[in-house]
Amino acid sequence: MTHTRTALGISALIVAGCATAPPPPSAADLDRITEQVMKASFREQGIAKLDRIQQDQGQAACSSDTAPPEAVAKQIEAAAMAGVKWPEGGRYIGDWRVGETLAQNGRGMTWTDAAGAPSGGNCYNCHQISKAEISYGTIGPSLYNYGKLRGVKSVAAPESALIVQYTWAKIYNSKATNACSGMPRFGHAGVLTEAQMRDVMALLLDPQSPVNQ
Amino acid sequence: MTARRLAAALLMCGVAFAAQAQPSTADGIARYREMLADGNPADLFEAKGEALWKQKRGPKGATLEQCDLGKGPGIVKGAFVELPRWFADTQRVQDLESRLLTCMETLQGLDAKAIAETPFGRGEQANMEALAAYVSAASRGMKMNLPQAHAKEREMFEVGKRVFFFRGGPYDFSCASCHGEAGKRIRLQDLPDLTKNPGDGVGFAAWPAYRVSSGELWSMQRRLYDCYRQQRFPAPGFASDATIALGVYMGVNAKGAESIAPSIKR
Amino acid sequence: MATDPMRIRAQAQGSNAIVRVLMMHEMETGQRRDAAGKTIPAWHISDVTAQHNGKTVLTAHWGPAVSKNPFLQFTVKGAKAGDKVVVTWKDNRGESRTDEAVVA
Amino acid sequence: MNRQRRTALQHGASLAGLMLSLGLMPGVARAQAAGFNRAAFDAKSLADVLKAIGAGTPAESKDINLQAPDIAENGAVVPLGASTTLAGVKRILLLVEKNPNALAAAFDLSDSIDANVATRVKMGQTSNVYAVAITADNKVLFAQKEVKVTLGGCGG
Repeated sequence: MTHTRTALGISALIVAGCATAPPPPSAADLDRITEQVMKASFREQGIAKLDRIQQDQGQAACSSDTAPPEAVAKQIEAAAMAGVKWPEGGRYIGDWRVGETLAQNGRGMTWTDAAGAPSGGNCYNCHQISKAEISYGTIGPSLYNYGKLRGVKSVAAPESALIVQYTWAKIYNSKATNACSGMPRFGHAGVLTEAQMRDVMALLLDPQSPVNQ
Repeated sequence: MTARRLAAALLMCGVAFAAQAQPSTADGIARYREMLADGNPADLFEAKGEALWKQKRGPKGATLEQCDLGKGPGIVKGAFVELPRWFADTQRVQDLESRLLTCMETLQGLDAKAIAETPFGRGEQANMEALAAYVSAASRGMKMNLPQAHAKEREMFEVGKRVFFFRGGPYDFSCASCHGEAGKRIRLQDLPDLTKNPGDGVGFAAWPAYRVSSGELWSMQRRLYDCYRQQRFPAPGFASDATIALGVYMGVNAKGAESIAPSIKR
Repeated sequence: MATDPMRIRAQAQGSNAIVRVLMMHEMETGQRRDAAGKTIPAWHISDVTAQHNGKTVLTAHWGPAVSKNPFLQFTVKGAKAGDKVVVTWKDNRGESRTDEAVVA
Repeated sequence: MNRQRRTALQHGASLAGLMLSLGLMPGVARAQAAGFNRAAFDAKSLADVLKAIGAGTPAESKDINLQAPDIAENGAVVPLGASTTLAGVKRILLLVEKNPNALAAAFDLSDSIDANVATRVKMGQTSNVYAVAITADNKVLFAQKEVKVTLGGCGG
């Protein structure tokens, strides 16, 4: 019955030359409509140009409430790892004091920031890091005692090499270890410079850093 | 039991327990918010909005008293908790601000496009925020109840969900990066999980709000605009479909949550 | 005269009335700079007076450290429902605003 | 303990100085009370005032109740209140030690006003705040408390 009525309705509409009560849009239709809505809704402002909503593969694959298929995730991770730029001369560790300042700093790359203005690391927005800072976020795991818990007694010691390199890769491109990580790709996206990344590394790994006290 | 034994031990050591007891940071923040709740400057904007609603303005010299916010011309109470919704006259799903824009244009003859392009907090945008405070206040204590009967309303929900999860920008953030899980916070600010009903007076049911940090009344449009700034995205247009779709997604998810808007926020 | 009205709530409690006032004002500190680096001059409410049934009962002096859109709470002894409370503020530019409320 | 006490006394002395020098003492300059006292609000810090004057020693008193949060989520709005059941309080002051200008607000109370006032102030950073009550017979009593100002979310 319903079926017949719908069919009749549609033919009547075709005669009338307009369309009401079409079938609900498919998921693919909705994806397409969303794409149009995104395109029509945003405008460039300051340094934030429209290329920022041109998704790369990793962004597109992680833009729903369901994780991408295992194979896609693995591919994203492998590509990210392959693209990690390791620090010049194997110098991974900088000054934890500068790292702490960077961790506190949540500025950079918004449309109210000037072009080329250095960015902060945004770390405390999402992570507990040093014990002294009580205003920390919980979106990411606690990084308090990061180096200590991983047995780092000296950053230069050969047995520390693995965790040092892992941490560098994680900061440079978080997708190298987790395709849909919530953390920005600080090196890959040019948020932090190599020198800044070294300082954040020191904050996490240097046994002298307050993080490891 | 353990706590009592601990207290006794401390007393025996000659240490006054009270002097040692440090209220937790969360308790401290809760107390701070409680102290601010009585005397919310949003009241000032609500009063201003009410005066604007009843004031003859614009080239047509008309009030907004015949504005149809979805429940019929002139009905303000209960309108807020059912927005965004489909409007037949504009053939669009509209949120509170975009609907006010329509009324300012059709009833008062004001230039909607010019208002949409005005920076927040200035000129007619400042009036818009006061009006949003007034309209939302008229539904204070009511439960969010967005309609989903119209196909376009359902479509906007689906689009809004996709916009919510859309990752982009140099930081790879989406709305879901911060608002996709319960019990999380940025620094000390609790983040409501907007993929479901986060509870009475939380998230969508708390905006517009008086922002303590800027001393201004922020509508949901301004809230979203600043979220996107911090997401490192380009700027969403005022009353653009992406922002309205997000409103539908968050509002439908919040069904049954009691509205406390206009509230007070950090 | 400043255009934005105050919100005054005066509630009888026992033999007193608790008065809560919200005022719309920038309360610019004089410490901030604009985009061009120029100091934004201080602009703040400097004087507040409260009257109860025509008699001045409270005078306050404020610096720019009082928050934007200020809140003030005080308690008038011996005030009862129906009494009139009038609050006036004056700022350092000479602008002022007076509003009143009836004790409820 | 000793160090704390010394600090308190130091602050106390500076407060008295601030009030005396700037005509805020009751009875000293009644006539001035009617207007905004520019100099009082221009004082840059308690230390500045301490240097300039050294008269009067206000006492820290349990009878003064200072209402302030332990922690403020935003320094732009910090609720501050002062109350006391002591009789004859004519003036209440609210101060923030580390603000560019220490004095935030001064209240002159008639007999019809309860010694119980509250407002909200800006704080640039974590600091001690003070509530000072001055009685008709020139007793100067105060309470103090540290208010932590936390860093805000996101852009902070």
